[in-house]
Amino acid sequence: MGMIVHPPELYPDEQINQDVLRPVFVTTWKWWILVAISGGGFMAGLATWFYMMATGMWVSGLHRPVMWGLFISNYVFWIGLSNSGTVISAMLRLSKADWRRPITRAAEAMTVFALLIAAQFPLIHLGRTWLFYYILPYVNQRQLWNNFRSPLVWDMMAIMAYLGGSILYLYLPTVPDFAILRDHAEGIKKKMFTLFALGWRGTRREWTTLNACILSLALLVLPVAVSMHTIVSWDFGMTLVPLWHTSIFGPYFVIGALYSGMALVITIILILRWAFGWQKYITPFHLDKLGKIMLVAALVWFYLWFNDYITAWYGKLPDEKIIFDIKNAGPFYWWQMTMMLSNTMVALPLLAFKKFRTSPWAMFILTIFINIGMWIERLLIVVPSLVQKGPSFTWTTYHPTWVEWMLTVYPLAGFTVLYLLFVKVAPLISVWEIREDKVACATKKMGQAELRAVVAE
Amino acid sequence: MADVYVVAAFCEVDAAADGIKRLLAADFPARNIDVLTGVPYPPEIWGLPAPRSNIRKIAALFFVIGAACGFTVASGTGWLYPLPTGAKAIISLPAYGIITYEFATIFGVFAAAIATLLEARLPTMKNLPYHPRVSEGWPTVTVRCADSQNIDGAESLLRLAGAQDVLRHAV
Amino acid sequence: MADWISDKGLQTATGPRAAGRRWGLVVDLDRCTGCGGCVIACHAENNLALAGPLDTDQGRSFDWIRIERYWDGEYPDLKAQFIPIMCQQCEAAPCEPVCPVFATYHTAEGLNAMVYNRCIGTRFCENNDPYNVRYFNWFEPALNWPDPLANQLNPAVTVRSRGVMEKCTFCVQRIRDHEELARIEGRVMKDGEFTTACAQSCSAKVLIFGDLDDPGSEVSQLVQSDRRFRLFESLGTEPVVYYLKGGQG
Amino acid sequence: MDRRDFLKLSGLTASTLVLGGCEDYHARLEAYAVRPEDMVPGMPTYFATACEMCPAACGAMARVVEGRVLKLEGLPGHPVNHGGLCALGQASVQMEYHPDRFYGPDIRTTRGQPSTEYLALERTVHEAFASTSRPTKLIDNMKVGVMSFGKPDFKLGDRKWADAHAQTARTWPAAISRLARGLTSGGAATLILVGHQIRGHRHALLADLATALKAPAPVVVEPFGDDATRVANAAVYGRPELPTYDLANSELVILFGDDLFTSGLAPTYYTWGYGAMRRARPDIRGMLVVVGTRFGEAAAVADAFIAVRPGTHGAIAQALLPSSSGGISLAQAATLTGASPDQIEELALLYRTLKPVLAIGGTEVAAQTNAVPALAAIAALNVAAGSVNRAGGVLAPPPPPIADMAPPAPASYRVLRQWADSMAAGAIQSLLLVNVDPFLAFPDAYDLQGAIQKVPFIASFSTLPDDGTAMADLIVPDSTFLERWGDSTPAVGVGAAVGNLIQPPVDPFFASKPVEDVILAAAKEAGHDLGHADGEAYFKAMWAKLAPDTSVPGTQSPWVKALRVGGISRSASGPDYDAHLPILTAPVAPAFRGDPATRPFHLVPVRSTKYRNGLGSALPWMQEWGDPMVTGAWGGWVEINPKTAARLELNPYDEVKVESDRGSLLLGVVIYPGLPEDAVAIPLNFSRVCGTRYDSAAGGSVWEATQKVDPGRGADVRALLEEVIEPRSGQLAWGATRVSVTPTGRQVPPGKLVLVSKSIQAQENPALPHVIHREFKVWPIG
Repeated sequence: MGMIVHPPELYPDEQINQDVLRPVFVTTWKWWILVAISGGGFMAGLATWFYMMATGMWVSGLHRPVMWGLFISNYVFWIGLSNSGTVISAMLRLSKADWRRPITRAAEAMTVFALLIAAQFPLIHLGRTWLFYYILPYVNQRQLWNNFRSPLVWDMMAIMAYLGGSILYLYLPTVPDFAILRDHAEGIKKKMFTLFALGWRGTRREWTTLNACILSLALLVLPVAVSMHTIVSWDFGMTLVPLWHTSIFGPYFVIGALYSGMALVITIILILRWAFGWQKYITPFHLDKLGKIMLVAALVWFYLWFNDYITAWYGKLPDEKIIFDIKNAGPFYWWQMTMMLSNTMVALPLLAFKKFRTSPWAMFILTIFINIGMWIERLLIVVPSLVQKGPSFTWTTYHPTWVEWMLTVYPLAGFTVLYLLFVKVAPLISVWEIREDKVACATKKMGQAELRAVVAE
Repeated sequence: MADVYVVAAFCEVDAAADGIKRLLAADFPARNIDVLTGVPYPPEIWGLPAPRSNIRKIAALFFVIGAACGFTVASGTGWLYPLPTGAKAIISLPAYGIITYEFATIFGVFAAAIATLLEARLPTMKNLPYHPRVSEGWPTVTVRCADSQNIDGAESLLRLAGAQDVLRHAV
Repeated sequence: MADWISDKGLQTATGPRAAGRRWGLVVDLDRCTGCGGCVIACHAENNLALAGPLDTDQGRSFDWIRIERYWDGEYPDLKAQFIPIMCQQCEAAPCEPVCPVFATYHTAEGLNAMVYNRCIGTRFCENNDPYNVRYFNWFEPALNWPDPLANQLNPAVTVRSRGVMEKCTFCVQRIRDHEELARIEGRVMKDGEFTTACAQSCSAKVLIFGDLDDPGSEVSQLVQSDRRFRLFESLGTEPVVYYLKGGQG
Repeated sequence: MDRRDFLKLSGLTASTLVLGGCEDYHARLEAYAVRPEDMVPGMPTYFATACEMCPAACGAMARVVEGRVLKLEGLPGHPVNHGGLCALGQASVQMEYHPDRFYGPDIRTTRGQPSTEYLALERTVHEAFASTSRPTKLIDNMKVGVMSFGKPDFKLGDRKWADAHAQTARTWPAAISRLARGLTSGGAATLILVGHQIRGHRHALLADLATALKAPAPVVVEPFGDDATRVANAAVYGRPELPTYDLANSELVILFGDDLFTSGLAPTYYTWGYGAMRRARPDIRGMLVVVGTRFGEAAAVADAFIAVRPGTHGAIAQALLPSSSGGISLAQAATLTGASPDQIEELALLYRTLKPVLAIGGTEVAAQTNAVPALAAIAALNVAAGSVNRAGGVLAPPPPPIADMAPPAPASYRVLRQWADSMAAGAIQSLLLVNVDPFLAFPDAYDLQGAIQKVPFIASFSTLPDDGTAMADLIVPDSTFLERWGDSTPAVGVGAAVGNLIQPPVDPFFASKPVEDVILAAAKEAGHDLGHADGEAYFKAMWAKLAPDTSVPGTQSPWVKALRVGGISRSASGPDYDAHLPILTAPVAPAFRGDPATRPFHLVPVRSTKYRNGLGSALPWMQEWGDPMVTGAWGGWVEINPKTAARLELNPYDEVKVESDRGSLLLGVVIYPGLPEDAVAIPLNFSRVCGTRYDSAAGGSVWEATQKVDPGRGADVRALLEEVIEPRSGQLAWGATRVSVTPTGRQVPPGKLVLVSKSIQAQENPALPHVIHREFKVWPIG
């Protein structure tokens, strides 16, 4: 055969409505339990954060010269996770890949929530969080602006641009679906969805502008995603810190973000698939496609990692060698090995097999391991360079306290709770896009096969 | 007497397109006819003049404006309050290029979104014609009629074309 | 315009030369016995907080100037070296541009200024500081001056609060005092008229503070020495702390 | 009205200036007419005085702002410190404002227990602090965002504080009466133990008191006596005094034992001399060679370090001497000391070629049972090289400007022990502990507490709580040297006749009283009028003995001049030494207590530059400062050679039990490259059972900022020391103990071992501009 036809069947609109909208209206006890658990973790993390704000950062394991520890590696990790949703959706929309339709919404939502979570970490790690607004470019009586020469300001601007773009990119395409929900809902939910739907009716003008807008946003947001991850890498790359000061970090962070983000997209859609019985919509076909993208990301990630590795290894610059050695032969050796194992040695060969890529359970387990590996990768970027930086008289080691570990659980719980709430607000599969697919697609008999044909502009 | 919309819901796209064809043939002006759909159909299928969108141009324009603003804010604040830091120029072009780009994108993104809302005339609080079946995928033709004669005419034309359900919506 | 967009141009427009002074410090390693008088003098002058045993061991104590000690060899063929390290007040300070809020910047006299009020505690400056001479207030330092120990505090120096960075200022309060004094007396500041707390405490005269732009000053004489070097010079940070090598050199 | 009266006016009676009924300390009106002339809000005033933290007698300037002394700085041009000031001197302001300073006198009914009156007093003062004038409020005013200049001083303006002060002061007459009764009951059986702060005319006054009581002369107690040095000096130079070591003009300095710059008797003077020796002469860079067992601060800056076995320093000295005066061969010296013959030969070559040469014996030599012959051999090096009475060599110290200011010589351990024995025998009726903690001078092996308990009446004059004071029936706290009069001369020669005049830059912060005021009043009450009204009058009278300088017309009286410049100094030198080369016997082998089989390690107790003679340990800055070599802070540790540590499988922060035949200590391990494999070193941290919160052995106080509980400093190394007495001088040989080291298998509890720098293994020297790091090693921690 060799050919997978997508989607294998075209469902009537009513059934799509029923399948996809059901999670918005029907709430099971499982949802409540999940909300309770993740909400509890979220509140505990929040309490930890406020505790640290109230008592001082001495409750963390940070000290001189390890000024950035788990907080920043969590930040980089979650920023990375936020990458793939909007990026994959924008890329596929721009390339008019029709198979994107069932996964874009879930992926875009992932971006927004991961970004909302990630953006908290720069605040968490501030010594005086309550004065965070000093970093914003605003007119004030002190006649002092922020320092546009600082990578942190670039970072803040990039996050704002990407967050703004991603929220709009998630919200505007959801408006037609809100209109559907409005038509199906009752009571308070109807009021809520009426508000969200903005009075959408589906006129020709509305559709034309929306499509144009989505296209423009996709065009604008895609490079911003690249710029944001690059700028995050510049938080490190602009410094004089050994093994941070490298030009490979830009693409390396972008591809690392794509890699971990893709893994999370797959994890999430698989969970949705099982939770809501969406086997009809999210099929092995999608896993295969996403798996291929992830395979490419994994290859490029390893390629760039190896670039970075061999440059330091061969160059043996004294400063860099110190950090290189503690990563590859010293106390961080096992972290490094775990990362390489899950991200390359296991992931690469497995992803090469279609049979593996199309197996939901296998992919689910692998993607989770990839993200553990990517979290370690962030840790290995941030911490080793700091523990033995500068005059060796000041070298130390770093042992995170319970505060840092709580605030490592916090983003996961926060992300989960946000996602769970979002399930009750919007359909996680874009209804109108699925339907558009149905309208646009037909089967065409060609020779002995019935092939899929697409009507396109 | 206020205008009345005739709202006709069809099962089939072809039937809806046929209804529009009949309306146009009966001299209903194209600007009074619209179609409400649950999915974006290619505009050509209705036989009505396709609406045009300027979103991309507006986004591009604001991208440029944003770029100008970004560079002005970055270099202007530096120039007004020159604080030397670590032998980086007060107007550090490479650094300000980044700010310029991010400002441009923020402007472009928000301009695109706002322009979309303006162009699509959303959000609206107006009492506009709608049929609840639109969200179930029924293409729905709306015709704006000024007098009762036209209303009846339009309704019969649309029913002839195969409209499943016809409503009258007074504005 | 070229002044504004070139790295060196700003120094002529608004930078170090404009003030007519460029403070510098010479550290003669050949005289240093590592006695630590400078360390405590700095504590006394600059209201450095106590961290206590547990936090000191955690690496959270404050030493704007610290005596680093380096070992070489094995007993009995052993060598050790003391080197006092304080903020190098780099002319191309890597810690300055990374601050997002201008909490640290370069003053017209070439000082690496730290504006505590402005600091939000990103700690980026210490990351990008190759000398590790910036100190973060991990806890509320004021609480570690139990009654009546706080009476010793120098009113000319701010007591830093929790969450801000601090570092050696070249005793900027003394610079300002004597600047004012010279202005009132209608004269120019003399070389050696005052010095930093660390240099003042040093009986061995290891530390010499003064104006590098004044050709007659002791520091500008001393930096002519063949023994001079600067810390991590290859990084291009252009420190104004000049070390004079020990040994027979 | 003189300045002191102005201070009084502004201080104690400031409450009269407070607006009636207005409790807020901000509301202090300060009339220009009555403001002390030298007080401008926000502007510092400098007073020339002298530092009394150690016997060095450095000249100092006290910076005073609005009645508060903020900083002690070196007096420019002073012959001892030449404008510098050491760490301990800088930290003296923390003694002034020490949170555990005695508020006022205390008559105790049970030894070790504060009286109810004192506790009430303490509460009053605490309340005064806790009310409007809480110092944290002072800090609030100075914090980020608030202008700090010109805020009124809380002490001056606060009525509650003034009330507390006055209330505290009211307890003095009773305390003085109690002391007078103690003097009467003691009579000739009164023993006066004094610390190094009792010097100059304060010492003379106590000597007068002893004479009046027909009691023995005051006994000077120093934790580390220099008796062996004095005996050796007497033998070689002809006089026991501690000479001037003229490092500044020397070409080769040979240090035997390496604590000269950091914990010697005049560290600032020697540090200045070292700096000048290295770089003050355009064409000459003096050389420094250190002969020692432990590689310490001086070795770190030396050109060469010759490692010798403990107690064999003298053999190196003898190897350099001519055989006619008992010199030995290089090979013999190498065998005896374990040093390499090449190194000794190189040293011998330097010794012969460079002039002038200066050989100095340090406390590492003096701490052994062969101290006197070893120190004599070292002193003989100077004689043989012709360095005696010569610039760059050993000079005789000039007599002090006022004859009776001569620095008192500390009593040897043997003498101290005799006095302690007579206490134990009940022969002492009254014991005056004048600014001294006798426990610091005794190893725990001697039951000093049992001896002191036998004394019926003990009065302590200490400013800060210590173990000796805990035994006292009466505490009459002395004012710090920033609050009282005094004078001093350096304990060692500094190439000039120096008499420091100590003047009070500020009023006593608490209701303490200077020793001389108390002694004069109590003696008078006990029927011995010593002839002076109070301390100030006493010192004025003493300094009146100084002849006015008539060479310049219109000069001020010596008193006024001394007040202005901090005393008097004349460049002079004493009568030349009549030195002769002694005929030395074969090197005397040191004796050690403890079986080498079961106690395989030599114990090297280190006089840490942090804690010095014991005053440093009470001051938080000195505690928190990581010492130069180990970077250890807050208490003690045990230093172990890396190879030994590897053999015992010890890592830094591991806990070990260090045990001698006398006792044992649990300590954290520090890997220290500067020790031989068969020795361990422990700093004398001078922790106290009844000390302040900072030097308390047990700890337990809470750090407010982090709510972390202070784990305490642990016991001092004195717990391990054997009571071995150097037979010729009677000095305690505190380097003659052998110990064993047993790992406990645990890590030391958090905060018991505090290292500022964690990378204590071989590190690259960043001073080399291009090579930044060559190798790295960070020991696992935490």
